[in-house]
Amino acid sequence: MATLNILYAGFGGQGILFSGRFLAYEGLLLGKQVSWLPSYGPEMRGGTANCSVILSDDPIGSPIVDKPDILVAMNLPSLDKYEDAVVSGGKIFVDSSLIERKVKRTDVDVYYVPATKIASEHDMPTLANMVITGKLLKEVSGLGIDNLDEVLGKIVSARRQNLVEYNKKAINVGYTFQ
Amino acid sequence: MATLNILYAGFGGQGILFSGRFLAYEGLLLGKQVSWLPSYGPEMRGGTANCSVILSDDPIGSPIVDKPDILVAMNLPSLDKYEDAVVSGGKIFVDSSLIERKVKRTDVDVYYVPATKIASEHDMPTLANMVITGKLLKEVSGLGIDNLDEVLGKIVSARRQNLVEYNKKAINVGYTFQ
Amino acid sequence: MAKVTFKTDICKGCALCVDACPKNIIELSKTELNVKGHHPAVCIDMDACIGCAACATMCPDCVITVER
Amino acid sequence: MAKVTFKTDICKGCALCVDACPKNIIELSKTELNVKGHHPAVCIDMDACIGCAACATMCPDCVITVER
Amino acid sequence: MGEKVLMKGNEAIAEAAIRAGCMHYFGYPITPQTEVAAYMSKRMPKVGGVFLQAESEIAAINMVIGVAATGKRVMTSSSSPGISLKGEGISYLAGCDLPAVVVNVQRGGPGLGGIQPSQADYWQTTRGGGHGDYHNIVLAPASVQEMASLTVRGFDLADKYRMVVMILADGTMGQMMEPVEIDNIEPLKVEKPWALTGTGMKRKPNIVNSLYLKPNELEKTNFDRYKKYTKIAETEALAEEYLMEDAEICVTAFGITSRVAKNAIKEARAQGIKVGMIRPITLWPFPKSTYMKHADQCKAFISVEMNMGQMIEDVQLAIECKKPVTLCNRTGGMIPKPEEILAKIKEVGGVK
Amino acid sequence: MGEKVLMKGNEAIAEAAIRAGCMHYFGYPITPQTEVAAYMSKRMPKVGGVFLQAESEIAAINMVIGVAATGKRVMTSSSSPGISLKGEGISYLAGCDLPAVVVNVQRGGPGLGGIQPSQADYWQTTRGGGHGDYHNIVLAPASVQEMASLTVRGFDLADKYRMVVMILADGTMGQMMEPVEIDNIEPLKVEKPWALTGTGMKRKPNIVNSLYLKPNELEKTNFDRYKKYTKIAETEALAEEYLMEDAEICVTAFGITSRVAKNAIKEARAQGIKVGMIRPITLWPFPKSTYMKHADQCKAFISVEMNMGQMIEDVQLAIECKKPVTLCNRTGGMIPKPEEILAKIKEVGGVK
Amino acid sequence: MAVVFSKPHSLTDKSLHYCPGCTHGIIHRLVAEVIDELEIEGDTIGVASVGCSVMAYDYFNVDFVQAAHGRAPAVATGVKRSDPSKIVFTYQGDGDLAAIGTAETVHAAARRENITIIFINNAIYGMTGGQMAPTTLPGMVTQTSPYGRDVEAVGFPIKICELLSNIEGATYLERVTVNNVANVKKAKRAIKKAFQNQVEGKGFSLIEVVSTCPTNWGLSPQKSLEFIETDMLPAYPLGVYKDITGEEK
Amino acid sequence: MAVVFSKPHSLTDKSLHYCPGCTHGIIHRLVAEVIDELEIEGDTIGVASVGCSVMAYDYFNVDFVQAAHGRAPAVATGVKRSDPSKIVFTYQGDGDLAAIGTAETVHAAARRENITIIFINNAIYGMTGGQMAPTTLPGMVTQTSPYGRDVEAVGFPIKICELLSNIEGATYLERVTVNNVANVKKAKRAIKKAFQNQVEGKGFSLIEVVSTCPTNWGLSPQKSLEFIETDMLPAYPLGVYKDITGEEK
Ligand SMILES: Cc1ncc(C[n+]2csc(CCOP(=O)(O)OP(=O)(O)O)c2C)c(N)n1
Ligand SMILES: Cc1ncc(C[n+]2csc(CCOP(=O)(O)OP(=O)(O)O)c2C)c(N)n1
Ligand code: SF4
Ligand code: SF4
Ligand code: SF4
Ligand code: SF4
Ligand code: SF4
Ligand code: SF4
Ligand SMILES: [Mg+2]
Ligand SMILES: [Mg+2]
Repeated sequence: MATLNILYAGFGGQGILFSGRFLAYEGLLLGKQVSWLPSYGPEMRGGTANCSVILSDDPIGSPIVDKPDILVAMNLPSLDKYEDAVVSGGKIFVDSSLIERKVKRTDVDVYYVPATKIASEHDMPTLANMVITGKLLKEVSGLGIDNLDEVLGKIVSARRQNLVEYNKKAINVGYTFQ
Repeated sequence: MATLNILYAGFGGQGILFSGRFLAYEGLLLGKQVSWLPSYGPEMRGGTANCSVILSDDPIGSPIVDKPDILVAMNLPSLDKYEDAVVSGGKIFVDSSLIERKVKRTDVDVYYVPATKIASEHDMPTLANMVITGKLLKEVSGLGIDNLDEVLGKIVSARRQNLVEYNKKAINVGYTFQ
Repeated sequence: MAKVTFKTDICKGCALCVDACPKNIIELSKTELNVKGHHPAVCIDMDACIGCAACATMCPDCVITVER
Repeated sequence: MAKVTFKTDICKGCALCVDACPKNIIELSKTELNVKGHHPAVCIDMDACIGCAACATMCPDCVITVER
Repeated sequence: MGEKVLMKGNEAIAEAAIRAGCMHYFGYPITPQTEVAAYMSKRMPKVGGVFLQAESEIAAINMVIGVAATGKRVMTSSSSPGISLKGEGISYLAGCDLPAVVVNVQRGGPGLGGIQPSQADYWQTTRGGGHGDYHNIVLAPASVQEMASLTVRGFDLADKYRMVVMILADGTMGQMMEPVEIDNIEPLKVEKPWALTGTGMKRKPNIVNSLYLKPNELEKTNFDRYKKYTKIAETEALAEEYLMEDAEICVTAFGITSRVAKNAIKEARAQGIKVGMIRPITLWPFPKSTYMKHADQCKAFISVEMNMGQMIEDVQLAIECKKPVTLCNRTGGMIPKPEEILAKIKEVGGVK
Repeated sequence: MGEKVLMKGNEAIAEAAIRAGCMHYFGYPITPQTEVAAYMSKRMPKVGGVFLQAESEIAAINMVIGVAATGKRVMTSSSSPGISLKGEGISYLAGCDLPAVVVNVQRGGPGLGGIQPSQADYWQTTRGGGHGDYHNIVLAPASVQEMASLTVRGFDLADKYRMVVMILADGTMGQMMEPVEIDNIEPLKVEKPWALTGTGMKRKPNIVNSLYLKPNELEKTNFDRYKKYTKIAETEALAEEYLMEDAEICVTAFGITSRVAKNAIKEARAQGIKVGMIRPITLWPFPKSTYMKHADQCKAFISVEMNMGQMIEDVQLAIECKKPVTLCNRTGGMIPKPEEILAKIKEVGGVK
Repeated sequence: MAVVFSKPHSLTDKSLHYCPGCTHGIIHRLVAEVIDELEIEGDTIGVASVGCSVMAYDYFNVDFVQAAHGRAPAVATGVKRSDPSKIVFTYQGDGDLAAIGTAETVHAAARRENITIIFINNAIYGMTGGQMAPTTLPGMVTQTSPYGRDVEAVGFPIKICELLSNIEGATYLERVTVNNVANVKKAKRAIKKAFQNQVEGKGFSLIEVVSTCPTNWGLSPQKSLEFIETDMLPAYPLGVYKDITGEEK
Repeated sequence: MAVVFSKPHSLTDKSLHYCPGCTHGIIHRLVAEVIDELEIEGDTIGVASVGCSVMAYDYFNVDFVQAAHGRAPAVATGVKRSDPSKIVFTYQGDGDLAAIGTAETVHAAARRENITIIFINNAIYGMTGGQMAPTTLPGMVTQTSPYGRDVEAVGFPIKICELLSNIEGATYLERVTVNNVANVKKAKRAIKKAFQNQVEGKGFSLIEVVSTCPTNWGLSPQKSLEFIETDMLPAYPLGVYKDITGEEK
């Protein structure tokens, strides 16, 4: 992993930015250079949201991920929009509970995770983002779930530390999803 | 008269700007190029006022008169300030009822006119400026009192045409003052 | 006899109409999801509708047409 | 016994003190002209002064000092 | 009129605007341009126009936006600090592609500064002032006659290109009187199908707007606007050349300084120095080609400015730094004297 | 801190300001810089500082003037339209020689424009914006770490030179997160005998003022201030050079575009093209000598900007037009892609 | 069966970008209904302000200009003075009108400018993500009053109808709300009168509509309507604050 | 014999640049007398505005900052927030405070900013040569209302004390004048109270002083004082418009 360009994309409200921050902190703890860039807009509620995360061994140039090594698509418009941008040999993670179609590209690895469904089933309906992130941690070499506590401790605000456990659970469920 | 650089200087309220406009219109009627530039400032009442007037056969460059051919000094500070600036061979008109001292320069023509006193005596105390202007019209070649009506008609506002006669009188008194 | 029609596509599932209906005959669809990703309002008992237009009056999105 | 003193140099000859004096003992000098070109206020009958400071109260320029 | 009358520069602007069909003026008092408003307040009621003293410069420029949006000719005027306050509004006019004339009779700055003449808003006027990518057409009169004629031209250009035209004058230009002839003007007639006149239920609504939430759309409007700017730069640049045929030294100055410079140049010529002047009349577009034309012929340029050296950069860029450009300046309300310019001409020319 | 934490650029500015001893912040909400105020509103009460949301950008900058006049460190932040509104106030700060830090997290313009990142206020920031002769020191961070460190530096420079320091960022810089380390800062201690602290009946009154009715006095303050500016230009210009040792083509860009350009340059180097970059960190003073140093070595310059071409003029002036400078730009909130820059490098380099 | 309620003609077919349940939508519709009923659609020119309603120009079937933040009354003044036969209205939020636009509001009222202002008081800056507005209630938590609005430190809410009622030029000032059917109907009557005044040349009318911001209040749309009743109306009592339309003019 | 009246210590020896008989001078003196009497000279910081009184910094023996036109209350807010132990006052004309500075005035009041504002209402823009002010009387001829202020076209006078009296944050508002000895004394009492309030941390006090502009009114100084009585006071009645200093705080 010299540089890992990750793009999360979905609806606002799906926790896209939070997952991105999670990965960025994960990278930080792994001693990487990291950057995190949200799309921001007036439609802060609803509408689309996406988030560029870069983890790298070298100083990071542009923080914008145009050509993701890894795409996490949490709704159909996002998959439609970014599928072609993924680099050859890259990975696409699809929330298959929200996206019915299959990925057309054949030169990438695709992981279908019914994250929203899984999250609902586990009674944490808002954590589909972390479920799919769990899967990502599993499949992307160099990442992992060794320091969940530390990372989550940083990004979950002090007043909500009770959420740490939920997030851990969601990640673990995703990590172990086959 | 290729170019005539005239500087009027005195207190605010002495009609300095009006006299300047009179001369400028006079020039205009004589077919000259003319410019008129007041000093302007926040002390619109009281304080000093001066006014640059240029009459010329050629297009006028700077409208600022630094080196007057003609200086009309209506108070002592003005004479003190501008006496030395007058070009050699120029003319200085002094309101001798307000300025007690004599002009020191010897290379200029000096005309002492007790304009304020004369004006008071003729019951038009605010027209000292036009009295001294009358003298100026007499002494400066190329100028004159032939078209007083026309000039005054232009610069006296429509509602105050009755003042035309007063002004004419003042000018004439000055013109004939020995 | 009265009738309410919903432009379901533009409904945002805010439920203001639900609360407004004196007959309590509007609900957010639990199953349906519209293109905007909202559960749209539906009338569950059109026969009970009195055409009072309370629902439409409170709808911020002009989703509802009322006939009477 | 009272006394008014004028800082004649800074008087602007506005005459507000003239009007204010209940004893009518202030006038603008008809002859004098100060450095600013104004006819300054003067007290024409100091003996009549009651030191009420009405003049000074109305003077915008702090020209007047009153003693009593 | 036909006949020449003596007018203050500020009054000439006001009268010319009315003659050009400007029936709406909004302003806020500030020295040294108060005569514009004073004149308007007298004349507008007589000609059926609108004079309104706004509660601030900001309100004034936004009232201008309102009238401009309806397709009518409209003007505001102010002086330096007041123009700063109009920065946002001017940027909006640009972003909405609205025509309007804005007059700046400059005074010394920064801050409250002074009320004597200045040219220190050159940058502000030619390089934004407001935020974002845009230009105003900037006209710099050097006589009361030009105060009038460039105002008229300003309204035509504003309508033609749907943009702001700024008249950049200074306290001297505003206060001085010269004879001026304001012809019976035929204002350029420009169709304004975009104007807000009510749909009359006969057409789709017109919208005057500068908001584009999609950046590609905002970019497109900017690109399109710059195509227009390029065209203007090619066709509308104006300069006066004075004794430039054989000039070895080129003085350059606009507005009042160009007049002072003329005195100096006459004197220098009398002393046998080959010096001429380029006077830009449009400050944007800057008349680059006029400079370039003389870049080889002249050995040096002197930029005479009443500021700390702002136009000088445009001169350097115009001649692609081919020759040295020297600054001859006064600032803060001081006006250079002909002698100072003459001395600089001699210095640059290597004359003792 | 010592430890690296992930922060948004906007938050880094706020935290750095507090660490630098800025206990007064005044602002007005505007995207994309709202996080500065949000952060301040949370933190200031905890550290005994003052956060006040003003009724407008104009009120905010004038509150800044009030605090600055008392000699304390103070900051405001906004984005493009809001900065336009601060133009008069910034000019006052300059005219009063008051230190303050003003942050502009730029968005697309002109007018209301958009809320996506932009660099189109380059001119406004480096060439006035407000009226009159003056400069701000302009710092252009290109990382979240620099958002913090240049803010700290900004306060020091502001105090040292008694002037406004502007942090010129853009929406991307404000919104992105990167690890940042904000050291325990020792703010520069500057005596401020001019500050308004009440005379205590022990000294003559201090007066903070920009009004000089006598033009010669106003001129003198301007001349004196420009002496200071000259000194700053000589000593405080900053630039980063990237792969410039052997570069034949010099890309130049600041802020976010410099980061995109780095990607392109890496790729170009991989393809054997000798290209490097000069990244100005101070936009005023513009690091001219850094450019000049490479003017002979390089055959061409490329100015990458998120506007219609504003810095390009400073580049041309810096290298005295010795080499062609080409513009590579996007605007209105669009960010150039590395490929576009690479293509331009190849085009300029004559590489197919 | 006849249609007794449908989208007014003066609204376009664009779907509104407002958050679910945001009452901006109701107020838009009321304004459009009034324009329909007064048959002034072809003569009306709207002035959009900067706030969540910035794109109002997309929703009304009338000519529109988008004004800078706070300056809508000045822009409207320009529009109206250009052609007094047009019906000119502004649609402004509380940040826009009561903070940055205070001077423009007060002076348009003082001039008795013959325009209609629809003023949306939702006690917050909606569009920028929920900062404190001049109208934010004491103690209310917002992005920039994270510990609740502390009136000692940042001041008291500004009550626009009360403030303007002391301005001689103001013609008609009423505060309404839209939190239930009855209030929506009253709001419409007020808005109608405000437009009617303009048609009749009576001068400056401003209708303050107490509105919601479910998103930034952090409440559901329904709870937001309740919040109006329980918290907003006690601070912002409904009613007519000034009405000189009955008087001789 | 003892001196019973002389220049207060807080005034410098500079002679005032005001026109003969202009009551700006009287009001300066009153402010200085109050500063003397409250013994706050060493702790006071003044904020000068843009108007004839722009150079107030030359006349008071206290630290001073000169504010941009209309922005004195904002500048004063900065000064006061920087050091609440200082006594901060602004001195502003009616163009400054009631036109361009409307928003800053209203919001400083709403914040109950603990400052003192001395507001000089002379119904005109003095410094710029006599243009119409927001406070210009109906029918009054000025440079920009050459045919007399036409309220139909340009609006009604703004009455600041009345306007601000509806602002919850405002602590103390009084209108006074200086057209005779008795009124000068009353004016001084009001000014003193306004400063005293600040010393006691009571918040926002504004004293509106109905003043003259002989020069631009085209009247002699004496006639100007009469004009206050005959024309100004009927439009601007004297009195306390708000005073909550007695209330619990
Ligand atoms: C000059 C300027 N300042 C700030 C902004 C940013 N801004 C956009 S909307 C807004 C607040 C809007 O709040 P409000 O007027 O209450 O409307 P709402 O969104 O609540 O309907 C602000 C401050 C801007 N666009 N322009
Ligand atoms: C931004 C700005 N606008 C306008 C001016 C010009 N100006 C100077 S004083 C003044 C009016 C002052 O009138 P007022 O506040 O009533 O004070 P007065 O002179 O009557 O005491 C104006 C408009 C300025 N200096 N700055
Ligand atoms: S019209 Fe009345 S009864 Fe019918 S659905 Fe709507 S609210 Fe209910
Ligand atoms: S009120 Fe309108 S938008 Fe809301 S749920 Fe009902 S129909 Fe849908
Ligand atoms: S103190 Fe009283 S009596 Fe004496 S001069 Fe003054 S006003 Fe007159
Ligand atoms: S009031 Fe003062 S300034 Fe006026 S005349 Fe009397 S002493 Fe002189
Ligand atoms: S942010 Fe608030 S005011 Fe804006 S649309 Fe959403 S709910 Fe409505
Ligand atoms: S112009 Fe008027 S307000 Fe100004 S000093 Fe003169 S009289 Fe006083
Ligand atoms: Mg709001
Ligand atoms: Mg006044």
